[in-house]
Amino acid sequence: MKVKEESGLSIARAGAAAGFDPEIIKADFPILSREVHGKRLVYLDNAATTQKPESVIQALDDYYRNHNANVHRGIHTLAEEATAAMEGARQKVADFIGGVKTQEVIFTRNCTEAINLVAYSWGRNNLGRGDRIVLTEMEHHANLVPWIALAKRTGAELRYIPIDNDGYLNLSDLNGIISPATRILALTHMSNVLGTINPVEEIIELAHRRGALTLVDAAQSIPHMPVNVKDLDADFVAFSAHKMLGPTGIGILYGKENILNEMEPFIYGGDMIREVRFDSATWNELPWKFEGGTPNIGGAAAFAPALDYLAGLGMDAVRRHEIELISYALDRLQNLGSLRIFGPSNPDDRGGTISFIDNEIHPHDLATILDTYGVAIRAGHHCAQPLMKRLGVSATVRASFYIYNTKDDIDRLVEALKAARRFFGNA
Amino acid sequence: MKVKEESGLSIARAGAAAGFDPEIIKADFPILSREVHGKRLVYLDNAATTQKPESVIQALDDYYRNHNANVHRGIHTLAEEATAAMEGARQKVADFIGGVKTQEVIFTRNCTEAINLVAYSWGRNNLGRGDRIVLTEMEHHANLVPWIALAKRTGAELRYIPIDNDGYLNLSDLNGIISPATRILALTHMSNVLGTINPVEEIIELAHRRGALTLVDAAQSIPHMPVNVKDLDADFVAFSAHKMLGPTGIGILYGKENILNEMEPFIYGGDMIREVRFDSATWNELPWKFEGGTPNIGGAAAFAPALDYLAGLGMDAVRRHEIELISYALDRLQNLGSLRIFGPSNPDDRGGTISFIDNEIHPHDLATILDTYGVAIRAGHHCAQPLMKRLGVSATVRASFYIYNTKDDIDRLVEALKAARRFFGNA
Amino acid sequence: MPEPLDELYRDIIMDHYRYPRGRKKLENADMRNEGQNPVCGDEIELSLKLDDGRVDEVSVECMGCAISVASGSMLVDAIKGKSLQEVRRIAAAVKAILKGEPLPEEVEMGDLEALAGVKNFPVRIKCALLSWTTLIDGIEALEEGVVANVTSTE
Amino acid sequence: MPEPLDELYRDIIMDHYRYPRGRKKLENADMRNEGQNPVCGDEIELSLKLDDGRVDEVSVECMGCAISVASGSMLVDAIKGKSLQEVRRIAAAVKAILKGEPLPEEVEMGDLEALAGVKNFPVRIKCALLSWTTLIDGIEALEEGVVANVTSTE
Ligand SMILES: Cc1ncc(COP(=O)(O)O)c(C=O)c1O
Ligand SMILES: Cc1ncc(COP(=O)(O)O)c(C=O)c1O
Repeated sequence: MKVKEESGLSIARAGAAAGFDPEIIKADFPILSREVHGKRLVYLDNAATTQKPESVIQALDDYYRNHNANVHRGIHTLAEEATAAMEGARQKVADFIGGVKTQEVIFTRNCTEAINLVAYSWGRNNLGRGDRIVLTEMEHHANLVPWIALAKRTGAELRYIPIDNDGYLNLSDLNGIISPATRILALTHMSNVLGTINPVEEIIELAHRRGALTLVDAAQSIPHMPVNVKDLDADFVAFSAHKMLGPTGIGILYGKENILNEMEPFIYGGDMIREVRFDSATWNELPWKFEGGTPNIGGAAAFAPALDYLAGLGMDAVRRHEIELISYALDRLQNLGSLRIFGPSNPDDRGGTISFIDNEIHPHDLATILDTYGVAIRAGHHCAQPLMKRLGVSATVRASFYIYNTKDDIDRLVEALKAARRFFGNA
Repeated sequence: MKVKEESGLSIARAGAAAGFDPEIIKADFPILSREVHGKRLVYLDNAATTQKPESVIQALDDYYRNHNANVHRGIHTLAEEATAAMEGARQKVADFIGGVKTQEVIFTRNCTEAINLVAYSWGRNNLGRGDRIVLTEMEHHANLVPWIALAKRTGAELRYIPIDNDGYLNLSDLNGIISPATRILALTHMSNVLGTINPVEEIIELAHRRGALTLVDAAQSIPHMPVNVKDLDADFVAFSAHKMLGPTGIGILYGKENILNEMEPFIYGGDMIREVRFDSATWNELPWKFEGGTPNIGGAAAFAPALDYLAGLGMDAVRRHEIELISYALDRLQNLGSLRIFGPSNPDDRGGTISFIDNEIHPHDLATILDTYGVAIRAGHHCAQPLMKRLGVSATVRASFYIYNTKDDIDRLVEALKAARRFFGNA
Repeated sequence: MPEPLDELYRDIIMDHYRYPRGRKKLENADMRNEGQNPVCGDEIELSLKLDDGRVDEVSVECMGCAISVASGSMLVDAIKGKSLQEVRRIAAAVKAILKGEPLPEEVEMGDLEALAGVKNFPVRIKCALLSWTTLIDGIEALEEGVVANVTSTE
Repeated sequence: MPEPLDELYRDIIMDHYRYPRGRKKLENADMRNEGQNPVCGDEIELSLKLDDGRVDEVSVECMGCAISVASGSMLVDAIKGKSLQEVRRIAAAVKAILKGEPLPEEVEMGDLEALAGVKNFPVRIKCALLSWTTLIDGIEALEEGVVANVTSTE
């Protein structure tokens, strides 16, 4: 299958050559020329899911129009093409995250399922009373609830690395928290609420010295900055395609080969077996051992051009662009005077995700009002209820940026926030 | 989100009105006008996955081009549209399978994951030594390996309803096999190898009398014939969208509400919770309790027009068409004289899936040769290794039909089989 | 200000939001129910005192957006003095208003009519419903002999 | 007959398929390995007797398609009398042929050249490789002191 690498990318490449130009990038994303309530859509909900470039939409179309078949087991031409599309996408993922082996790249439904895979396959077979699981106070439910359930199941104990009032992890008692009883440390690389980028390498190193395994929830980092999984040295890394220009329904678990080899499978069924008898079964090799059943083949095929697109821009440039946007947004939002803004104030320490509350307007009301101005942001607990409690709020407003956002988008956000104030002030 | 119900359907509807015309239906499937090795593609691998009509491909395109957002938690317009698309699809599924409640329709990745969900969430918490799991000798690995793993985990015992030499289930000892120790009966509605349609209602009734739960693997039945899940009275029914005109990466678990309510969740994370604290969590309502993480929203959105398409044709008409094709195919294949054909010889007892072997040509060689003639069939164990052993073969060739197949397609298959014979005879 | 917003946040709504009625906790309530909307984090605590089958006192403490707070506050005014059957009728009428369905003639809605603007904002309908669902669930539980309860809406 | 098929099923291949060499089981083999291709169900049992570091006798029992049977049969002819190092070189050359890569000069392939047609049928490459992978894995296991083994290829 010839993935149309060039078609969707050419414009952005030209842009990248001439410096990173979000206006040019915007043109590659059909939805961004849509209007909402009569105004040009300003999409600032990228931490929830990102929009898709023309090349990704076309790859989906092309897959179903020209190549669709089931993979692996087929000899006919379409099956061969579908398999090549899927395994080609796997290779691209392996390259994108730092040149790991394709055996170490497992396709799941999403980041959540990737983490559950580890909690079930590794966790349920390796944890017991007296063992410790270490998380942080800023985890997304996806990296929280599987471990809560696992702890309940196995009798293992949960401990949390706390956060300080500026939204950083407080590492002062790290040695005490990551005790020798710690069997796994699972933490987010970037908070989806605070935007904080955590010093995961350093924490992982300590955990490894204690003999613990480590899992990085990279759902918010890999889409937004250069991440080399080998440098992190994490044993597991989980993320979702839909948060990095790819389609929904496909996520990634990276795992170190030797550890994956030791693990029980998770989803049992076709394609993940070597041999099945009526009373026993043996497992296929990596990565297929963890991919039971027909995978999201179309999704994988369309994830490939998403990775091409990001690689074409360069993840360093993506990160630089987001730092520029956050700096600008922090400034402008602070100047409004009516907001409480969460997370680090130094743009270098955070991703392009900003949570805040208006002292007088509830986040849902703000979200509704902003929507009528064409500005899409998220309001709620952002799947981080314990963090909300820690922050002393029930919900926040969250604006999150990506490659196609501009300072003009932030101006639109600020104008809408001002209008909301006027409205709630006078209504 | 306005799903373009009409666009892709109009032609087929016209066809249905004028009688079921596969030639007219074919025109709705872009891939079917493709050539393979210089010949018009004859796609006979529908039991593995089916092709997608224009309306499904366009719904995917439309979703990502105009409505894409994360669901449930969003207040902005796109999030609202995406949620409507997904919940609208759920309603269509509920209607399609006999008017069940939407709470009873859980989106999974595929049929395999749906069965694993039951094996994990219900099985691991309810089975122990002395309990019995009953399957049949004709199960797909998807409805075999999860139970083998569960039996190993819990100490429960596996028992199989045998098949007879004509490919029917042998029900003579059903009373003995479904003993009072039986806690669950899991069986396929239609064999993906033999084509046999099993009398599931009758077997389920006996199992229920014994106090067992029942799961029907409907991966091969719901796409091909009218199935009313309420009439079956199964406690769980699993199937995959990609085998019924829908995209890959989306499957369905139907479960009775009261049973699902009693079960532990399976995938833990965002959206499936009610409230999370640092040390405990409570669950959301059905069906979301079982849908942790960002779902395959695009996939769900595009599954809806697939269901519309089939409903437009009428599942009775689909079934009649397939009976016509099998009758014709059985005739023509038998006349070749060189094949051993598996499964029931009465077309009323089987779906449009025929497995056979050529006495002299290995299935893989046949598959390769047929492919060069543009005919796509599947060769191998079809994820049913124990059944292969029972049949005394290591692999078979399988041709499987769907709504767009014609007698002409079967003629093309037969001609290619003849050519293969000539080739292997003289080479 | 965009027009549908004016429809949503009508003056009556904003007034109830700013000055919610019935926030005082009731001692010895005959019915108490907590409601929460797990999607958005809104929470409500609702209690009733009954007198001879009629609502005598109501308390609603709502932590949430303008719509859920206003709806809860209007609930306090609307059900006071009503029989449980009338309460149910009002709740059904509120649902009808929110869905844009015609109102049953006999019910007199007062301030509640102001909720009509919510129907154009489907995702906000649950905000307006939270207090009413919590109320009805609590009454149903009461009729089954339960005094304190928890309701979750999706 | 379509042309690429003629390339795949050359006469030499068909001859080895119809009359596979070395099917006789070896007693007291020095190395025995079973291979299987879980995707397609092909199975192979392969044993060697060595004499002074060279392959003295070979047995290959293959249940599979024409390509895997022929490849296994050609293996028997090709490695007899060869040192284990030469055997590895031949196996590497077979891989090169199947990938359409240039052959190392020194290796003399004989019938094995007929496998060249397989490279146009990517999904069939594993059929041709099964016996060779099983062989090399067996040799490697032998060098680690294991006589009987199981190999699975995907
Ligand atoms: C930090 C973090 N982890 C995990 C997830 C879960 O991702 P998904 O819903 O794609 O499984 C998210 C996104 O919602 C996230 O922000
Ligand atoms: C009878 C049967 N059950 C289950 C499955 C598994 O379906 P999926 O791979 O979509 O999970 C299949 C299809 O391969 C099947 O034919």
